[in-house]
Amino acid sequence: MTDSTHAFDAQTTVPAGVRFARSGPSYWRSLEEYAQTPEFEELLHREFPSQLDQWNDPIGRRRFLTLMAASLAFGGIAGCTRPPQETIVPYVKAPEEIVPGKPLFYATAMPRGGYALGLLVESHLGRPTKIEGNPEHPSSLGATDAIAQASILSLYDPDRSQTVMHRGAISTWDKFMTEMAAQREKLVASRGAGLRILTETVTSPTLSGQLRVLLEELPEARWHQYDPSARDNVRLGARQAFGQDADVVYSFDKADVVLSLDADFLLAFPGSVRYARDFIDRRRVSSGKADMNRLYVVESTPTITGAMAEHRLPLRPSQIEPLARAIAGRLGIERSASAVKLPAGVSEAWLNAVVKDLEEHRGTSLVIAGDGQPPAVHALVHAINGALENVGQSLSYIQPVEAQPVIHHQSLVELLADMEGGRVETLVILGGNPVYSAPSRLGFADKLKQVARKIHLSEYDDETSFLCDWHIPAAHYLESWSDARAFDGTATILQPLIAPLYGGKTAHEVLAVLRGRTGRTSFEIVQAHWRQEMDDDQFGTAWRKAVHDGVLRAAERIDPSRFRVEASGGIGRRPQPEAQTGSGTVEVEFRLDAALGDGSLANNGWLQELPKPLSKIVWDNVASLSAATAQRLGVENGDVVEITLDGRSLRGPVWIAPGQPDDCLSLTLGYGRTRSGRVGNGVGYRAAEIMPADGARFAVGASVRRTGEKHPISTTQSHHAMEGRDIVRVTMHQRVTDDSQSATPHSDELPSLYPEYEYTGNAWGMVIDQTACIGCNACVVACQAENNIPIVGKEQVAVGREMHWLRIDRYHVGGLDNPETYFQPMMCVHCEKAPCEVVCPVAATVHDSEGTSNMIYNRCVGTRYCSNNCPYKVRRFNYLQYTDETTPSLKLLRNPDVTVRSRGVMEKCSYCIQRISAGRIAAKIENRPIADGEVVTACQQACPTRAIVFGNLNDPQSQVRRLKESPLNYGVLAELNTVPRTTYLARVTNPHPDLPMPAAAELHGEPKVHADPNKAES
Amino acid sequence: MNEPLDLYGLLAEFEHPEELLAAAAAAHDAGYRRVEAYTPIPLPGLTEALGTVPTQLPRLTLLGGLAGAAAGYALQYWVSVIEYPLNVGGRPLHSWPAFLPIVFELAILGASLTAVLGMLALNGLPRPHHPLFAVPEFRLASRDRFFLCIESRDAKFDLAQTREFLSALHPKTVIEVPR
Amino acid sequence: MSGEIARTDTHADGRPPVLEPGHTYATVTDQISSIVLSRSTPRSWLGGFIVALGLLMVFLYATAYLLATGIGIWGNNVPVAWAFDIINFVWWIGIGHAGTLISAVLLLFRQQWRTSINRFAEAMTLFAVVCAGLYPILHLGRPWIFYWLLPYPSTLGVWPQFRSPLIWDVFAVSTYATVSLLFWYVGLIPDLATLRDRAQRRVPQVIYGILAMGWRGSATHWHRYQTAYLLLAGLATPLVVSVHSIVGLDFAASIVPGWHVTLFPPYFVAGAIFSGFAMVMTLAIPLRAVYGLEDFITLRHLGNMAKVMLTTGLIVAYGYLMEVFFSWYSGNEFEWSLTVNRAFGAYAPLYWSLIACNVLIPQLLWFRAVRRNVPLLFIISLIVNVGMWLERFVIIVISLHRDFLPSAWKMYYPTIWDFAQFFGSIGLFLTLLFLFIRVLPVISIFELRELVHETSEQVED
Amino acid sequence: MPQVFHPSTNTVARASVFGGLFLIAAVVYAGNAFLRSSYVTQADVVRDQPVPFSHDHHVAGLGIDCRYCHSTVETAAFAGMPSTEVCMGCHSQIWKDSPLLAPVRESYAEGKPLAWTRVYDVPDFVYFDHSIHVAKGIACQSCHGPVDRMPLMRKATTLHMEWCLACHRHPELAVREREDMFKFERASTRQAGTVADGTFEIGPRFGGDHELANQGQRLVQQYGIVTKQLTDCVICHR
Repeated sequence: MTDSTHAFDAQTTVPAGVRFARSGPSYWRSLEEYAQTPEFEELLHREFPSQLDQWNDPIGRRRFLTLMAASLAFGGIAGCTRPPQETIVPYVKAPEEIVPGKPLFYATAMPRGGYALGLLVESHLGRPTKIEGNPEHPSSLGATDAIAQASILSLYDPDRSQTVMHRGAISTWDKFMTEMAAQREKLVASRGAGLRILTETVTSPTLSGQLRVLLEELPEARWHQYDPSARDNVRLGARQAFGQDADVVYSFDKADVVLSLDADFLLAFPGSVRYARDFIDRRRVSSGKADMNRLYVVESTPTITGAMAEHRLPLRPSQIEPLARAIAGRLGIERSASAVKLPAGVSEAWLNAVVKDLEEHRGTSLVIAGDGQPPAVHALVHAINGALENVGQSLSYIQPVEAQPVIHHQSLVELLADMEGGRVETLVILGGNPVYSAPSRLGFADKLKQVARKIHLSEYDDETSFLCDWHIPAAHYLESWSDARAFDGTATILQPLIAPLYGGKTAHEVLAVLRGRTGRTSFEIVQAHWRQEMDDDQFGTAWRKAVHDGVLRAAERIDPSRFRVEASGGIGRRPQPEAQTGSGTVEVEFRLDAALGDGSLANNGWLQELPKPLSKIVWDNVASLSAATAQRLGVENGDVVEITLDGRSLRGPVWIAPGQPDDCLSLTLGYGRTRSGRVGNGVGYRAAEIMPADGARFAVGASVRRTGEKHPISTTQSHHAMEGRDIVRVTMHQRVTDDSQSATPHSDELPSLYPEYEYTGNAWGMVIDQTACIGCNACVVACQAENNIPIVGKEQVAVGREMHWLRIDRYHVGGLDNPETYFQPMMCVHCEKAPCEVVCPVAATVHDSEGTSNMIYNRCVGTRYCSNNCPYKVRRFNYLQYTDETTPSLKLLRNPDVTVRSRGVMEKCSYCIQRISAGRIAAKIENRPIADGEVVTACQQACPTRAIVFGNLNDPQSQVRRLKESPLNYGVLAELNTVPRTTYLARVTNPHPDLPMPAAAELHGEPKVHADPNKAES
Repeated sequence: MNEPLDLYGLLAEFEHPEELLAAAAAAHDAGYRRVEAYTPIPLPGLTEALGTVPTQLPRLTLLGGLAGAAAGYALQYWVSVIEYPLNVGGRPLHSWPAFLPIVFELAILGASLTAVLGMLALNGLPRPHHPLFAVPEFRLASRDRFFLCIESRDAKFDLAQTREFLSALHPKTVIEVPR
Repeated sequence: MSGEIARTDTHADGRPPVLEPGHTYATVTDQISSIVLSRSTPRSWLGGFIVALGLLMVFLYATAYLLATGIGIWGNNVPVAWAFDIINFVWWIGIGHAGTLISAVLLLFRQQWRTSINRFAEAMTLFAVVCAGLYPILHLGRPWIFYWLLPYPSTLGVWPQFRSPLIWDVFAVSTYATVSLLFWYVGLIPDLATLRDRAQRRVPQVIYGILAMGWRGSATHWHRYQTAYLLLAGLATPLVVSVHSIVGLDFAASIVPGWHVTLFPPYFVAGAIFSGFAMVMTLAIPLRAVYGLEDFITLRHLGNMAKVMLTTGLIVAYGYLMEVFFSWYSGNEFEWSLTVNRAFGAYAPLYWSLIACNVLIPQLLWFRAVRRNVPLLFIISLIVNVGMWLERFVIIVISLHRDFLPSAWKMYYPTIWDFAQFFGSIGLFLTLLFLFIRVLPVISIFELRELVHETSEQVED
Repeated sequence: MPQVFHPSTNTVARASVFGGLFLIAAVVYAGNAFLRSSYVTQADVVRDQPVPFSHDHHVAGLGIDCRYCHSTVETAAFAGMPSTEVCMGCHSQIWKDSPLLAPVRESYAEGKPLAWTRVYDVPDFVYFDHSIHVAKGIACQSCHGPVDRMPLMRKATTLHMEWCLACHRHPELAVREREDMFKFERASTRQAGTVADGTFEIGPRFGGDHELANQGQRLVQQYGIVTKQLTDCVICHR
């Protein structure tokens, strides 16, 4: 693998340019070296997150040795020992673009549910260490989301499958190729009869190209697609509305009024990262803009989108279609009788306000339906947007991004029918894990048995692989040459950052084998495909540019006139999958998990330990329900219930979600894996167990039974009220624009006994805009990846020892039935009068001359006094050896510029001091000041909505300085005179004048301003 | 002055403190200067009777205390202001109020050590070996007997006369203490 | 038979005597030194020692596991980063206050009754300080570099941070340990001489001889000796106050609601004396029973200690009251919500049992009958010990588990290792104490002889 | 009756009581001396290397510039170690079959890198950056000593934190003119003297020399060195 590393390092990949020098203790930890070390062999079979079982680990041999070591050290002997002998291993032939200590950045993209998110990946000496967004890429604009940030951990996951398996025995790629060669004879003869290929959503031009050619060769063969995150309803809705396939691209930057019908567009849509940016940019009043958009959300279980809404309305999924119909009725589109009657829980006032607002904003409004809603709702929404003249304005239609748009569920059902009918001899599953993800009712596993030859390509030896004859380890996307298209059709060429660590293969290579082109590398395949697309004479440069930029071309918008929905009766009323109906009284909905998605990354510790945006639960999925329903069922948090839907049932713990509609349980996919790896196995329940057979994402008539069992659930935040304390300040748009005194009722200026420190030179500070923070967690994982923050496991979180430097506090205001929700990212605020520093007996935490509060790990003895004296409780302590120092592959992952902390040491947010240092050194070498925006913290860089702004307070031109002067700016707990360097901008909301203002806005005893409608309408 | 070189002194044993006090006074009046009394308990007035000068210990102790305090403040000032000035939570480098507790503790420490070591030094302790320990009766000096010893190096010492003088004080016994 | 006879059968005021009548220099000397020298080891001593040793083993095992695994074996977390470790530290250091106080302060006030109890009170102090001193080291995340808290010229060129109350602790506790040791040892010297002279076999003669430093009771020596002893007493008195004030500052100097209380230093000192006397009582009562020392540790002693406990107990109660009052009067929302949380929050039962142990039950000591009822005194002293431990729990854990930002609020639950470490340290304490009883005079012999002398005079004149 | 103790014990006893203090002092002193001894610090100890490379010969003898092999010293944190290719650049012509160079040829032929023993090794929590030091006038010699007189490589200092601090506290005593960065000077050419605490044995030594001291101040200005910033913990620890 050494040579192959060279192969692509040297010639083919194209660095996106060096940012700045970043040195580290392990510069020479290059792959070359690893290839030779025994660790690299061990890497294949070593315990993954050893910290998970650290807790119950008995005193074994290792313990005893540590014990001896510790007691020796205790005797002070450690003081007299010499540091271990280290070696330097230089290259034999140095690749020219690699400078030890300077990271390179390569453009690529992460395909998720088929859709690409454009990325720049940081690489140290050929090992990717950190993922950033690609500023050039429309789906990212430089930002990322939590899952993309975490995906780098999966790259190094030692649980990924490492060898080709044949009927449970270790085999080789060559053996596979020879067998396939033999098969191919027959297939060609039978024109491909009995050959079925099952993929996930395919947007890759190359892959679809390969498939088409294959299907031309073998016309009897069939290509099926099944993706648990597929958006069948959206597609059906479009077909019903227009009789043709089309994807929608929303332009939130043009929308003043947004109505979401169960659509979590800030987190769960392809393109959510971009949508979040555009949506928030229309709300940012701190940046002087006068007007501000308004968001109405109708949804079942609370989502971050709902949390951002001015007016949120909890409704059971099944009640949303009637509401949509009613709205359509008010707008004079829907003429059927059913249009008039309102679902329970919707007030006339509410409906009128929404309709009024929409009508007043023709062309600048936007109505969105969620993936979970039935096609009819989508059809209605198309009609409504059409009637409101939004098409071509706040949304536009494009040719489908999917290479071959299908209804995945139908496609799967057809395949299963063929399998059952014995018409399938060879089934090639390229990615995906249908045995786990497909609804159990479809009986995929059983029917698979009737297939003679089953081939599965996947990153893990998972549930599906287990039932297949051939398992081919798949290459991680950071190891692959490929391509993919984004939500708006933009194509990106994926380039590998590293040679496959475990010899993984790509779908391209497997298909090449099927076509008898054995041994073609995916590089050749992808390049060959684009050679056809691009004009030949400039191909070299064009290709280099495409790979370098990571952006190829967007799909052009289609003329809106082709999308008209005539006003009629019963839009979308046509033969459609009926919601599954059982005998029970409760409604169940199924959605992708906010942290794990569809579960393909279930073995990713960062995601498992990522607090869910609202419940803050880690290492579990729950059945969320409303307080009232819980009371009715006589259950409380953590009680295990049995949920039965039409004969099938599952057991899972319940969790009360404030704002959840009554009589509705929300289950999340992605958990209950059995062969995901040591991290993900046996975590949570498997929702697909009872999913309806018709592919609907919710069903009425489920019944719930108490089992009496308890299931301990770990959360990172157990208290949800602000206790009337001045923590998150909320104000109304009218107040901000009327007069600028609003958000800060009392000034933060306090007298101090101490003389002021003069901070000449740089003075680093941060401002967090709470209007912009959507609580999406991208920053949390970004921080974890940048700063080598370990995970601690469920038990330790339960004790209260999670290590995240950055947490997103979530507060509820108002009743349990439908409270307001506020997010507040909380990390070290770098107080100028830091209480933590004064109490440290060894000066392990002090200020530097630029005003950041530093934590010097190697000096820390661990008295934990600083944590006690920190009013923000943002310090984290290594109570045990949390950092996994035994798994070699994880050493490759670590950021060489950040010290890895050991047991017994305090740590906290450092303002990414390693990035500050790098920027400072770069500037000092050139004898120039550091430019604004030159130093960017990891959280800031990841944030989709640019809610976090970092910079030099002494630079009058800096953005952070300007924000600090905003009337919305305030310091949390500033009354303690800690003089925090990180301050917050009050959350601004823009409620409809006819509807109640947010309760939180009244907390600070400000007069209830009832703004004049004109202002609200502007 | 015929003083036998192999003699440490003459030891008189008494049963009651009052007798010893009287004897001590008498010996002093008789002009004996190298006289020492040995008692199981500190007897008020005994030193006066023997005409011993009061001790310097209190002054030494005071000096010890001052030294400790000075050292304490000097150390903290030097470290925090001169050697490695650090911005600790925005507090002044010379945070004198925060330095006082340690100054106080070190003052006490210095004084106490001086008091104890000074006492031992002035008393010429430790001295596990001493001629008196050779006298069997002397073991009772730490129980219930009171002794008066006129040492042979006393200018006025004369074995015969001194023995006579002591016996005149009606002791229980008079013992010759070998050197 | 020679020497004075103590004639202190009754006092004018009819209070019980500090020394039962009929004792002479000889009798007191013989009776007490015989405990160490001749008398055979009592069964109760053996039994107690074995129990203590067992607990000590628990302590050692827990400590070994702690060093090997990290303090994660305890229940501490964020926000409750201090729990049993510091609770135990403060509890022990508090107990370690009675000894020096009894010897020093009562000496300065010329309280005869101190004589019979100061010796083992001082010993108890030392051993309590030993236990206390271990916790600040063991509670460190990286205990093997505890010496970074000491100012020494390291190759790092960095020094301790003298603004931290923890550094004040280092100096206060080590000074206190040193001075207490000196005070105790100086007090021992004449008695060691006595033992040397009374020992029959050579080995004890040599050992006690070395320790006695050749003390021979000369008048001049006695003179300097008493000066030094008085000076030490004068120094130890402010020291003892300063030490627990500084421990109080560990909390008062922080900004945690419930810690940031200016009242802490004085009321920590009062609490320390309170718990210290309780512990002396807890130890004295069995001791006098087992070794038949009723003549020397009389009801007068127990009664006086009870009175001291009552007084300090009242001061502590006043402290609790003021805490509540100030949190209300300050109008500080954080302070007030803490007070409410103490009284009605998750840990409320502990708070109320603290009030019961430290405030209500000690009120029984108002009654003479109670003060003369030895078993009852024993029980009350035990209750006060528990109460003082609870007080530290209330102050440390309850204050930390809910401070400023509700998002960070967490519960704290101790683990089995927390308890092992705690009861283990009691084992360490008792082991040392039993050894002390076996090899050194538990009551100051020479001072008893003085007592015989003085009491006899009192009647004469 | 016999004495319990022999007269000599008096002296012994006094010595042990009053000598105790001196004993403690002695132990502390010895401990410190030990920690700074080259047994612990490995200063001035020659390490075994796969190839007995002589800086003396290459630098002093042939006059090869430091940057020829340590090519990234001005641009990156890591000064850079020459790839085998670089060695072979010359040694494919000269000394091309010297047995000493066998490992080099082998490495080149088999593509197996040479594994040099680290001589200057700071702990993993210390982040040293060559480029900034060179840019701000700290010459190679300041830390690496008279490399041009080292037939075999050795560490010229303790690398103790106090040693780093000596310079970071008084950059004016260490900085040099740009053109002197890669030169090696004999002590004779400059007047001898030391920085305050004596741990700063190498680097320019001009304690008494006012002309040079002023020059140091001037350079500090010119390079824009913020002296107070140099002792920030995070300048080296992250």
